[in-house]
Amino acid sequence: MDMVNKLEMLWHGSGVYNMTFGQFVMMVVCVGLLYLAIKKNFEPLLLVPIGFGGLLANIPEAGLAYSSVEQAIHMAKPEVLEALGQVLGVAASDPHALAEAYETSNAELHQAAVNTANDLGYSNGVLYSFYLAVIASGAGPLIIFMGVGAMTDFGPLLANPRTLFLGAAAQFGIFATVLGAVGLTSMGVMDFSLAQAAAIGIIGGADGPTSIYVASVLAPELLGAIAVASYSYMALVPLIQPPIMRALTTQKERQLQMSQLRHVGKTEKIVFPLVLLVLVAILLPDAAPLLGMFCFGNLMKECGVVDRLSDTAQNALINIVTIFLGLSVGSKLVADKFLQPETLGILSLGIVAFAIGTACGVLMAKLMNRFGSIPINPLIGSAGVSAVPMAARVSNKIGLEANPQNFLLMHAMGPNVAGVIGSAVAAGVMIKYVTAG
Amino acid sequence: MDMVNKLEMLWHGSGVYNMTFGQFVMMVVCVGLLYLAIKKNFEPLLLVPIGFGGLLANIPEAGLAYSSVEQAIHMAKPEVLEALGQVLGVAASDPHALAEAYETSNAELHQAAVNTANDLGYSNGVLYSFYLAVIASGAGPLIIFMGVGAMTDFGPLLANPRTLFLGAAAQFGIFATVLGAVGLTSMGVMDFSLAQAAAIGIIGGADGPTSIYVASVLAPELLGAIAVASYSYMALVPLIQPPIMRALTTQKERQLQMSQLRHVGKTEKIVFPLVLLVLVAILLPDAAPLLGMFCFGNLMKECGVVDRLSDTAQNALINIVTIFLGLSVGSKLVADKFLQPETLGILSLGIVAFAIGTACGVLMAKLMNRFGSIPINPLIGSAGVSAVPMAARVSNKIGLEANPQNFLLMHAMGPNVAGVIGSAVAAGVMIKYVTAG
Amino acid sequence: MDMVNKLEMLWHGSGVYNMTFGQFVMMVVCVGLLYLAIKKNFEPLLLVPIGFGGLLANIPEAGLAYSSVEQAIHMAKPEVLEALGQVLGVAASDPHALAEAYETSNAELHQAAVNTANDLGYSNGVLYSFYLAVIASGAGPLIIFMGVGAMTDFGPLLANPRTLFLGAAAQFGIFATVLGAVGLTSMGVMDFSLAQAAAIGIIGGADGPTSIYVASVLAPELLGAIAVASYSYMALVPLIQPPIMRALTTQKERQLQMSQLRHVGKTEKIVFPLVLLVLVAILLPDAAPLLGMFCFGNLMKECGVVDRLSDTAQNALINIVTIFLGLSVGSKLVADKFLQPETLGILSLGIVAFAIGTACGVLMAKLMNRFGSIPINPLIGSAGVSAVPMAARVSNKIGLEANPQNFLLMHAMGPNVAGVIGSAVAAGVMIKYVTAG
Amino acid sequence: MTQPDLMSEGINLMLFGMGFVFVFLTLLVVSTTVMSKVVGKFDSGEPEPAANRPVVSLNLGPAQDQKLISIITEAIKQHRGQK
Amino acid sequence: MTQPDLMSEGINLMLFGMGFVFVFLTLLVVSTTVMSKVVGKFDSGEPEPAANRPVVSLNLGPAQDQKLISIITEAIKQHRGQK
Amino acid sequence: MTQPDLMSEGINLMLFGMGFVFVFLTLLVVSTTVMSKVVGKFDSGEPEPAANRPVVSLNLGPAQDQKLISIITEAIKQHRGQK
Ligand code: NA
Ligand code: NA
Ligand code: NA
Repeated sequence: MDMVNKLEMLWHGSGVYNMTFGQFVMMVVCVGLLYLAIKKNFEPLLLVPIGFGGLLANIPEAGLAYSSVEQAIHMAKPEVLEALGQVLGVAASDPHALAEAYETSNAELHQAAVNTANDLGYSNGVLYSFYLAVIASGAGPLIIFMGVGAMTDFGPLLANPRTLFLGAAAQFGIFATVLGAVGLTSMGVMDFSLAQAAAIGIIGGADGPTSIYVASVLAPELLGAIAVASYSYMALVPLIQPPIMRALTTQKERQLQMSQLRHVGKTEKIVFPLVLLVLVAILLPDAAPLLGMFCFGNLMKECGVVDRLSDTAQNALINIVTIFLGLSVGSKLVADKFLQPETLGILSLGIVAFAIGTACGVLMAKLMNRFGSIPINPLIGSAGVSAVPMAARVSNKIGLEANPQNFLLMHAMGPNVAGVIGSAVAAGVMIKYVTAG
Repeated sequence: MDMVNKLEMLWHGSGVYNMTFGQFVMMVVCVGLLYLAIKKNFEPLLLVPIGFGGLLANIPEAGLAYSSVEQAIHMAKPEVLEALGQVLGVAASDPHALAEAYETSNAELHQAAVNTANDLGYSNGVLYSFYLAVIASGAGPLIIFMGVGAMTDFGPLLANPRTLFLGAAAQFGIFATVLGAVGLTSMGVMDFSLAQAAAIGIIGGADGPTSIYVASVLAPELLGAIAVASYSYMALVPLIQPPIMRALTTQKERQLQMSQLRHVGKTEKIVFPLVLLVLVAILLPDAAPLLGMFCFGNLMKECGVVDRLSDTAQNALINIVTIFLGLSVGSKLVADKFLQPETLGILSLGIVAFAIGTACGVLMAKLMNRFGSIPINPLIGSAGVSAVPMAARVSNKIGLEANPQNFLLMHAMGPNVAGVIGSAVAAGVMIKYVTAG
Repeated sequence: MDMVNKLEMLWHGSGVYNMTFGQFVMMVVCVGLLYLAIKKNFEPLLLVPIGFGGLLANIPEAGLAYSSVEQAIHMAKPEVLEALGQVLGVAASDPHALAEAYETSNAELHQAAVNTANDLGYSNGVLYSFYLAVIASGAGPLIIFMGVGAMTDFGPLLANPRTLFLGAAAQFGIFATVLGAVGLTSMGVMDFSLAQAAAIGIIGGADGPTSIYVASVLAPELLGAIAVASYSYMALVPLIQPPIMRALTTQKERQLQMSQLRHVGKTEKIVFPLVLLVLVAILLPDAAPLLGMFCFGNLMKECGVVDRLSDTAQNALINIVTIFLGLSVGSKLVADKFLQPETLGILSLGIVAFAIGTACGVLMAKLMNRFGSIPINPLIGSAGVSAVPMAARVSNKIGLEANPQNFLLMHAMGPNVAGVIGSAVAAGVMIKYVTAG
Repeated sequence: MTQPDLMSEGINLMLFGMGFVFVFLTLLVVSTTVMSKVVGKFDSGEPEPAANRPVVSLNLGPAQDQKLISIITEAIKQHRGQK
Repeated sequence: MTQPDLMSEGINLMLFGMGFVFVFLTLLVVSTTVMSKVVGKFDSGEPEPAANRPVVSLNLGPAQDQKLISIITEAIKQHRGQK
Repeated sequence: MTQPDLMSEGINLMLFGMGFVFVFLTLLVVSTTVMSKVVGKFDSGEPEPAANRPVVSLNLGPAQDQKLISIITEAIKQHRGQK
């Protein structure tokens, strides 16, 4: 091949020559995510890696987010398509049919297609490798959940266990959204399966790793949009929640001061994760991966004899996994997967989920005040959506506006961590319901 | 499927409905392990993750410790069993036969069964995935051994190399236990193969990662019991050793003060791991993985030019691996694998191993005093079993009881680290002997 | 098998009995590398693990650096060779032919051979497993490059972007070496393919992870020699560069003081990695893995909102990967792969590459002085080879010799980091050119 | 699965899911309350030795805590020496 | 590929590669210069809040920084108390 | 393998294993002693620069040690300023 050919090859292999409009749009979207993360402090720990991963994934011809077979199909050399077509039993002339046959092939054919692609010199993009190792394996979100467990203090919850009801009520946002998603489908506006609807609903759980875990199990094809919605709306909690909280409460209710929390002993804190685990074991084994790892992290923290493990779970380990989890989620922001009408549906449903969850938490608190003896400031109900610790801070802030002596932060931490448990339980139920369906 | 069916499905999928008596017993055992680790400070760094992993592994229906194929067989849907039976060439009617066929199948059939299970929607439990990555690969114990090497100071050993003989003698506990295990088998009480006997014997080496490594190579089916015995007895060193030490020594022997150790130079400490590695290379290549990684860790520590690597090996890296190694070992505490008569045999033989090792160390010290010129306090002989640094502390404590001026700690560190080398050598010999047999 | 047989077996399995002359030579070479790393401070962070990995790899019979199939072939039991021969379709009588058939086999046969070897009880050596996970996957060098990005300050480069030309010129060392390698082949002295020549050339880029990445893609069989040359010569920069710098500059040129660098704002530093990434995306997608991860690391550092991720990327994560990357590179120092005439060729060409790169950087600076208005001290041109931060320090030192007021360090950091970008771009071009050829 | 089915499945999932979440968390309230009482009986006098836990963890074992304190002490000395 | 071909391939790769490296870095010089100017216009008055960044990072979040400061304060007290 | 075989295999393994452990560690005693003597000759005057090694490691490079010291100094200043 002479010099001119090589120059032509370089030009034909360059990004300008190959960039699709979709890739361009996605790069703008990703720069937007980075802007929000860096300048507006939108959940930067996840949105910086996700946004950058999305940039990398949309570099034309680099194929960082594609598997070896997807790259082979994309390059569309006739002899390569021919070979893959033979393996997958599809006419080689249509790359789209090939790609679909690959995705729906059984494990044996899948492996055969991978072998063929490797033999022809194609290999997995690096982001795709990260995705396999961190998300497809299921390990990444669980390890992050372990770290979150090791950072969680159940003291406020143990001091006032009734706040668990607030965490339960706020999960209504999840199920209302599921209903919304199937409703849109019934009306013919969108086309979501029940599994997809369930994965979308979990955005309302306001819990990043839970969302990613559920999406990876029930609807991996929607993972990018769900994760982006989940973290974006968590960052928007200080904007979404206050109007709803103000609308549903009176000035007097907001001024209500709560009695100081009792002291919680060390032994209680050690035993609590075990009690929670036993309940999970007895009632809902499908929630065992998520809540099991969460309880393990919390036990490591509270038991006081494995501080070096707990510190690593809270620092080096969770940071490492966060980097690769973020990049892996970013790999799902490739234009042809993300720029779908479904994404708009997911983004709209997600914000509705947050709003409903917030409202239900507040209303539940008001209901409990009607029947219970110890008064609860309804502002802490909104913290039941989780979004730890942002939602609890919002409760505190609105409380202080109404009454400068009204420090609700510690009281709101109870429903806040209850919300984490609640959405993990909801995740387990949905996985059970959908996969058994 | 209607609502009632779904409720029934949830009930039939719940833990209460499915819990076997064995699982209940194992959960109690695991809570016991956690109690010992947290309240009694029994080697908590390993026993907390092992105990919690055991809890997770025994959650009914969660299948966290099972491979995809084991889960498929456990669920026992007729069409699934049929498909697996065809792949493995076994009648589908008998799940036990299927499970056994899967375990003994060759690599190709194994892969085919995995493919079938994956196609039918089953995937590996998360603890099983950890087990594959950390233990079955062999990497976990080796990385921990590297970290232990980076934490080990060979100074006391280099100041008095003769203490290596104490580390040699104490390994008699290992081989006596092997003999015990084959003896029990010959008598028909137990049924251990030579490989299993060797793996059990290594408990007497009082060295956690070595035990796990040897068990994973020679008898993975006994890994859970061996690891639990190993770490439990290491924690019991302060109870097991003193009576034996007192019984075998006179008050006068215990009062013996040893001369101060000479100063050991930096270059000696740098060269020592290389000398040890060369000896391994020349004499016993089968010990190369264990002792090679150990020497590497030690060289990183002593050379003084890669402190950031050495620090990571001693902190973040060893902590991360410890978390997953512990959970993986815990995954072997599933009821149907752990609640076997063999486990009782292993636990009984393990404690005998510790006792014999201790006794031989002490007796060797007395023997050396008879022939050598520089006197050795026989109390430091017991430290030769390893169990670093607990056994050395026990020597020091008993020494102080006999003579308040008698500080044996640094003297006991020599045989203590010699015991680590000794049991790794013994591990290499046994692996060589058994796998070549 | 009786006792005598067992002793014989141990003797026949020992290192002394099996050690080849090549293995002995390589152990001496590796001890030499460790000596240079520890006593002479030659890039110890990589050369300590590489040297030790090389020691481990050359332990006779331990097979730590070999795959399961290579071990099976090495043991050369007739029935094993027979089985492998049948799988690979080669006569079993010739182990060399078998080994070659295995290496050149397609993915399916490769897997079949691995299955056979596993069934017969052989498994991957631990260093080989590390190699697969860290280098063959491509992940290791990229993660290190991310960490390097998180440690890089582009401030000096942004203050004086023209220094990028120095970083460009110094890459001539790379391509001159490629020409040298193909020239030696044309003369019949060596026998390098174009891919191998390209991988050798990258040594001139003076950038460890880039070298390892390119070698792993284009010429994995030369990885050991290329990595050793790369890191050794980087350590020799203070010896190689000064004579060349002095020969090409006058005393007056060396005395030239540069004007102080302007202040660079935070926003510029945040936007720069994105600008660089966009250029890569537009022009050279093949450099996207390397420069993408590099820019990601740098963005994490500069954005200021993900400090915990940035710290982990710079510490725990890069340290962990460095340990395993070093050991993996060491695994390529097995005698039969390293002790080849090609290695001598690589070592000779590598040092020429460094010298030419240095010279071109200096000459480019002189050329720019002829045409530009703001004077550049030509001594900073040599820093364009990268070898961060050693080369910049050399520039500073020679500058101070000529003029005690002449602090060039910050000025030299511009071309120094430009050299990192330049060699990553060169890497991308070569990968594109060679793999498309 | 036809569209009306999907809708009713969604409603089922909602009723079912919220029901289960409430049942689960109610049981958790009950067991937590019981647990707190039981634990309270056993270590009633426990004055919570919070001060026993190290103030800084930093991935350090006790030995290194000592080191940290010693470097701080050293730093203080140096700091004073500079004056 | 015969040997003469290899030689010409090598020369091609050299010309081609060096050319590309220069084109790429020239474009980078241009875009960086433009970028710096554009950014300079937007946050001209930025006095670079370098002091805002924490002095020590140590993988600590802000909470733990507090702890570090408190242990230091404690150490100082102890140090004085010893005298 | 029949049971009596297993027993004799066990005895073999014991004799064999203990023998090897002793041989190995004896050789290690010898080579260590020789090594110490050889090394001792080469750097006899070495006064062991233990003080050269940093007191705190904490995964920090030298630059960060500086930072640690500077934050400590800062903390001391603040601490005094509070009074
Ligand atoms: Na939630
Ligand atoms: Na031992
Ligand atoms: Na370079």
